Amino acid sequence: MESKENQWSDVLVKSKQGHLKRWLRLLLKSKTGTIGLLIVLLIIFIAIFAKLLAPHDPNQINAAMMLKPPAWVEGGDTDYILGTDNLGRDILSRIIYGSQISLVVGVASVILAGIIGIFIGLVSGFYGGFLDNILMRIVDSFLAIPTILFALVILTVFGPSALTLIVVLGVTNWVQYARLIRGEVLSLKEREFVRAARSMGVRDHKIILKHLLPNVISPFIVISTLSVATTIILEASLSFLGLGIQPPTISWGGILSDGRDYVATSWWLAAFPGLAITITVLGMIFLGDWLRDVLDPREKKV
Amino acid sequence: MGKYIMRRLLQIIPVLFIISFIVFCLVYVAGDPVALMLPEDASQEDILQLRESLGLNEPFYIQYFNYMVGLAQLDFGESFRYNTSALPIVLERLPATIELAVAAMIVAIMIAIPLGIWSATKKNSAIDVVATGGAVIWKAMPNFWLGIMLILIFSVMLGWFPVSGRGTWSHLILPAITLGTGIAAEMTRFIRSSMLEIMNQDYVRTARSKGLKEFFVIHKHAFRNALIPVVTITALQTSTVVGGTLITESVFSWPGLGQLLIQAVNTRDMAIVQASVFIIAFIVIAMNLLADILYKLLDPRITFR
Amino acid sequence: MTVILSVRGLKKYFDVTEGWWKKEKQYLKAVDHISFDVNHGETLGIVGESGCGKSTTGNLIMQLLEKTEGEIIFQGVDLSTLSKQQLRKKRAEMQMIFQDPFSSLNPRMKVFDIIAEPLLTHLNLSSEKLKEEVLSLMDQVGLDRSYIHRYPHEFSGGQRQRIGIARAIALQPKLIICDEPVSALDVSIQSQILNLMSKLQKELRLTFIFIAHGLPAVKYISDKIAVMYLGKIVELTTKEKLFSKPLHPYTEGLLSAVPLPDPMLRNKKDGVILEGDIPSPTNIPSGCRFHPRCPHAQEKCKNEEPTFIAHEEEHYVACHFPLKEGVGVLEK
Amino acid sequence: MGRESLLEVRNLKTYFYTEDGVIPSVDGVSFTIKKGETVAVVGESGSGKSVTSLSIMGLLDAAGKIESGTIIFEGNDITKLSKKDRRKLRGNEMAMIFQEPLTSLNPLFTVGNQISEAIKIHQKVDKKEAKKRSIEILKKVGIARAEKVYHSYPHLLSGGMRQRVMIAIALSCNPKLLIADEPTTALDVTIQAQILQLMKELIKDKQTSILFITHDLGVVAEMADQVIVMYAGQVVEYTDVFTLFKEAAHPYTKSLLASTPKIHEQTEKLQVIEGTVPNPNAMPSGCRFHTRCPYVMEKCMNNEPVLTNIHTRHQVKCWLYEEEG
Repeated sequence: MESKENQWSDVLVKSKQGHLKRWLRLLLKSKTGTIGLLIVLLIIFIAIFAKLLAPHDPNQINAAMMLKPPAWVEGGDTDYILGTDNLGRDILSRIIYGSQISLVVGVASVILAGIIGIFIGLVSGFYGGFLDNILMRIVDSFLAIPTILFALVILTVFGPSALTLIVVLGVTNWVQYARLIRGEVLSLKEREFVRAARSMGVRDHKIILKHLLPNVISPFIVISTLSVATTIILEASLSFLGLGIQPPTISWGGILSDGRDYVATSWWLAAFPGLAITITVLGMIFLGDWLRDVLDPREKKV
Repeated sequence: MGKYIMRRLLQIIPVLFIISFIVFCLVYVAGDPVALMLPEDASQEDILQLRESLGLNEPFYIQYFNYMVGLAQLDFGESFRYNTSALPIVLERLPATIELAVAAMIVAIMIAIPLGIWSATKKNSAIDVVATGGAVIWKAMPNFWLGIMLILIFSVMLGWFPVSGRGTWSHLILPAITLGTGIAAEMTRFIRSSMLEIMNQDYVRTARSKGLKEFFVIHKHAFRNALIPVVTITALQTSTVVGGTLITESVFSWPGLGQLLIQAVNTRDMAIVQASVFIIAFIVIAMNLLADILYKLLDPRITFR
Repeated sequence: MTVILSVRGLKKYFDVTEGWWKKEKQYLKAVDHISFDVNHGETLGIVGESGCGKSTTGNLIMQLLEKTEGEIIFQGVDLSTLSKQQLRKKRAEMQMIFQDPFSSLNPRMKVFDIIAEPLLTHLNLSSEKLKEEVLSLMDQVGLDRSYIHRYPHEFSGGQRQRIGIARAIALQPKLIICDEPVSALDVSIQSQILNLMSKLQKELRLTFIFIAHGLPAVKYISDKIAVMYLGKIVELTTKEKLFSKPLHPYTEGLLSAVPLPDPMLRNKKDGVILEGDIPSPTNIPSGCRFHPRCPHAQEKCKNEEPTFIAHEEEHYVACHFPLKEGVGVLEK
Repeated sequence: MGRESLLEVRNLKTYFYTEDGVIPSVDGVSFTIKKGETVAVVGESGSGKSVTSLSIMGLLDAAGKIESGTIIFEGNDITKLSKKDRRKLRGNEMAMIFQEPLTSLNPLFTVGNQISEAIKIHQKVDKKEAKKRSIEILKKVGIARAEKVYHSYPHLLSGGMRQRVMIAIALSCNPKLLIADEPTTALDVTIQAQILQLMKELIKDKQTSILFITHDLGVVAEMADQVIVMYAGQVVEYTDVFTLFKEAAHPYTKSLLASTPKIHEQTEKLQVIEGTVPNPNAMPSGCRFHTRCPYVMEKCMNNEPVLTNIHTRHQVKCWLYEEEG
C-alpha cells in the first residue's frame, strides 16, 4: 500500500518546503545526475561569459593562420588551442560563442512548445469529446511528418533566422507535449481527488489550475530537459544543412558545416564542434534521466 | 479485424486532410514561384501571363480547391526544375531511401535487442554500464557528426569504405551504421526499461515459483512481453528513421529522397517538396497503422474493437 | 423521520457497442432500475460484489455520472431539473468520502488547502475565520493541529482518510456518500475510521450512504442495508432482519460466504456455498438475473424477472420464491 | 500431535537493502510446519508476513537478502543450497499461489502452456502426457470445461477461475508445502468461499502442508490449525487456532480481535488500536508494539521481550507474561 503513493514526485513537494538539502542529497547520490548538472551549468556559464572567456575574436579572419591544427599536434600553435579554420579563425573562440545560440534556441523553442503543448493537452484531456478528437487528429498529422522535414519546409518558406528557428522548432515540438500532458490529464481525471473536487462543485478552471496543472509539471520538466537536448541536435542539423543559423552568427552546426569540406585534411574543424554538441547534449540527458528517476519512480518512457 | 483496419483507415482521412492543408498553407505563404521560374529579364507581361495560367490570381479558397482536385489525382504540380510532374521524380528516388532505412533498422535491431535484454537482466553489471553508457553517448552525438567522423576514420584514414555515393554493399555500410547505431541507442534504452519493468511483474515471479530456469524466465516469459512495446516503438520510429535518412543522405551524398528534397528546398521547387512531404507522411502513417495491427496481433488480450 | 433522498427507477447503461455499423446496441447495464429511500440521520449500507453497480449508484447520486433514466430526489428536489449553477450550490449539501486514501488527496496541496477547498468554493470567509474553521475540523476528525502545513504523502492511510473526512464534513452537508471508505485500510485502522464516522454522524446528524463489499463493516455502521446483484437491488431491509432472516437466496449465500472469526463455527455453518461465477454486466442472464447460481431456481425464474416488492414491513425483496427459512448469521 | 515436521524456520532475518537504508522486514522469525498441517500467518501491512513466505520460496528480489537464520525443509537447510538445487525444489516440493490472480498468469501464453510447463520440468514427461495431466488437474480444481480452458488465454477467465488455475499450477507436481499468500484477498466473497472450500478439499487426503498468509481473521478461523501473529517483522504470538480465538494473550492479538467487526454478533462500539503501524526504517525500541499498547509498562519501552511459552505450544512475546513463563 505504501508504495502506491509514489506518484509523480512527492520529492518536488518536499523541496517546496525548503528541503533543499534533500534535493542535494538525491543529486549527489547519482553520479550521472551530478555530472549532468555540472555540464549544463558550465555550458550556461560559458554562454553568458563568452566575451570574457574567448581568447580571440571569433570572426576575425587571419590569412596567416589558416588551418592551424590543435596545439598538441605537430605544427599547432599554443595561441590557438583547438586550431583554426580555413579562414584562420580560432576554433575554440567560435565554439565558445556558438554555445550562446544553441542554448537560446534550445531553451526558447522548448518553452514555446511547452506553452502550446500544455495548453492544448490540458484542454483536450479535460474536456474530451469532439474538441479532443479534432486536436488529436491535428497531433497525428504533425507526428506523420518528421520534425526535421517539417522544419526544413517552414524554414524554406520563411527564410532562416534565429527567430524563425525558435518558432519552427517550437511549433514542430508542441505535439509531444500535448500528447504527454493529455495522457497525464486523462489519468489524473480518474484520480479520486479530481472527482472529489468535482463533487464539491469546484469550477472547471479551478480544477484545471489547482488540481491538474501542478500535477503535470513534473513530467513536463523531465521531458523538457530531454527535449532541449534533442532540439540542440536538431538546430545543429538544420544549420549543418545550411538552413539554420546564418553567418555571421556562429552556431555549432554552422562551424561543423564549414569544416565538413576539410575533413580529409583538417579533421579538427569538424571534430571539435561536434564534440561540444555531444558533451552539452550528454549533460542534458544525464540531468533529464536523473530528474525522471527522482520525479517519476515508475520509469515511464515518453 | 477487417473492421478494425477499416476504422483505422477512416481515421487516416482527416489526418491526410490536415496535412494537405498545412502543406498548402505553407506553399501559399511561400508565395510566388513565378520569379524563380522565368528568366530574370522576363517582361511584366510574361509574369502576369504565367500567374494567370498557374491560377495564382484566384482567391485562397479557389486555389485550395484546385490544389485538392490535383491531389485527388495524385498531381502535385510540375517541378520547374525538371519541367515534369513531381511525383515520378520523387518515386524514382524512393528506393534508395528505403534501402538505407531498412539497412539501418536491421543494424539497430541487431544491436539493441541483445544489448537491451542483457543490460536489463544483469542490472548494474559491467555489461549494463557499458550498454547504457554507450547508448547515452550515442544518443548525445549528432548523427551527421558521427557520419563525418566515420568517414574520417574508415574512409579517409583507413580507406576501407568509399566516402560517398551509392552502388555496392560497401557504399551502404557506413551510412547504415551511422543511422542504425543512432536508432539503436534509443531502442536499447527502451528495451532495457521495458524489460526491467516486466521482470517485476507478478507472472515472472510465478514462472520462477514453478522452478523454471532463469533462461526460460527471461526469454520465454519476460522477453515475449517486452517484445510488444518494442515492436510498436520500432514501427513508430519510422518518422525518426526517415528524418534521419534526410541528414545521413546529405552526409554521404546518398542519392535518395533526402538529397532531392534538400535540393528542392534550396531551389524552392515547391512541387517536389510537396510531393516528398506527402510520400513521407504516407509512409509514416502506413507504418503507424502497421504498428497498431502488430500490437494487437501480438497481444491476445486485445480484441479488435 | 423524514426522507432526505429518494431514488426512483434509476438506470445507468454504458454503451459498449462494438463497431459502428451494428444496428443493435450493446449496453453494460451498471445500474438497472433501482429505487430506495434514505431517511434523515440514518445510514443506508449498499453491499454487493464486483460489477453489482454499487459504486456507480454512488456516483450517480453525486451527479458525477449522468444517469440514463430515473429520478434522484434530494431534499424534495429532482436533481436533474437543476441548472448547473443551482446544482453547484446543492453540492454543498452532499459530499463524498472516497476509497483510496492515496489517490483521493491532491499530492500538491497541503492539508490546509485540501480541507479549505470546499469552504473556499462555497463560502466567503475571511482568512482568519477560514483557518479557525479548518483547525476545528481537524480537531473533529482527530488530526493533530500541527499537521496543517503538511502534504498528504507524509501521512499514513488512516490519517489521510481522516483528512478526506474533514474535507467532506467541512460544509456541514446533510448527506455523505462513502464509497468503500475503509476497504483499503488495515484492520486496526478500519475500526478507528468506522468509529470516527459513527461519532461524527451522531454529532452532526449526518445521513450516510455507505457503499462497501465487506459485510462486517457495512453491518457495523448501517441501519438499513441494500444488497445489490448485477445492477439490481435484490433485498433491502433493516440490518437486524437482513442478518437474522434473509429472504433472498443471494443474500443468504453472501452471508454464509463470509468467514467468521471463530474457529468453533467452522463446520457448524449450515448456509450454502454459491456455485458459479458472477456473470458479466454486459451479458445479463434472462429472467431473474441470479437464477444460474441460485440453488432454488425454478422454471419461472429463468423467464420472468421478479419485481422488487415489500414482502414484509420494511423488508423489500426481488424474488419469485423468497426464502421461508432463510439462514442468517446473527446470534439470537 | 506426533506428526513429523516438514519445515522449520529458525530465527529468520530478511533485510532489504534500499536506497533509503537497510529495512529489516523480517526480524527473527521462528516456527514449524508439520506434515499435513495448515499454519496461518496473520498480520497487517508491513508486518513481514509476505516477505517470510518469499524467503522460504527463494523468490526475494535483488534487494532482499536472508541475513541469518535457517530454513530446514525435510531435514535440509535450504538457505545453504545452490541456486540450482533451490530451483529444483520450487514448483516441485514447494509451490506458491499469489494474491493477484489477474496479474499472476502470463497474458501471452495459454493456460495449458503455463500448467504443463511446470509438469514438464519436474516430472520429465513428454508433451502429450503433460497435457493429459494438466487437464486432469484442471478438472480437479473444479474447472468443468477443462479441455477448453486448457487452450484459452488467461484474460478470458474470471478472477476466481484464474485463481483455480494458479492452484492447479501449484498443485500440479504434488508439492509437500503449499504457500498461499493472501490467495483470496482480491476475490469477491462468494468466490472466496468457493476457493477456500476447494483448498480444504484438495489437501484433505494428501498430506500437503499449507502456509497460509492473510490479514483476515475470518479466513484464519476458517482454515488454520496453527496461527502465527506477526507485528512489525516479528512473531508476537504463536499457538493453535482455537486457543488464539479463545484466549489470545498478546495485547496486539487481543485488540486485533476486538477491533474486527463481526457479522454474527451485535457490536455497539468497536475497540480500536490507536496509532499506526510503525515505519520499518524507524522501529520503536524495546517491544515494537509499546507505542500502541494499552498495557504498556516502563520495561516495555527499552527492553525487548522474548517469545516465551506461557502454556504448551502457546508462545507470546510480551513482558506481561514473562514472570509466569
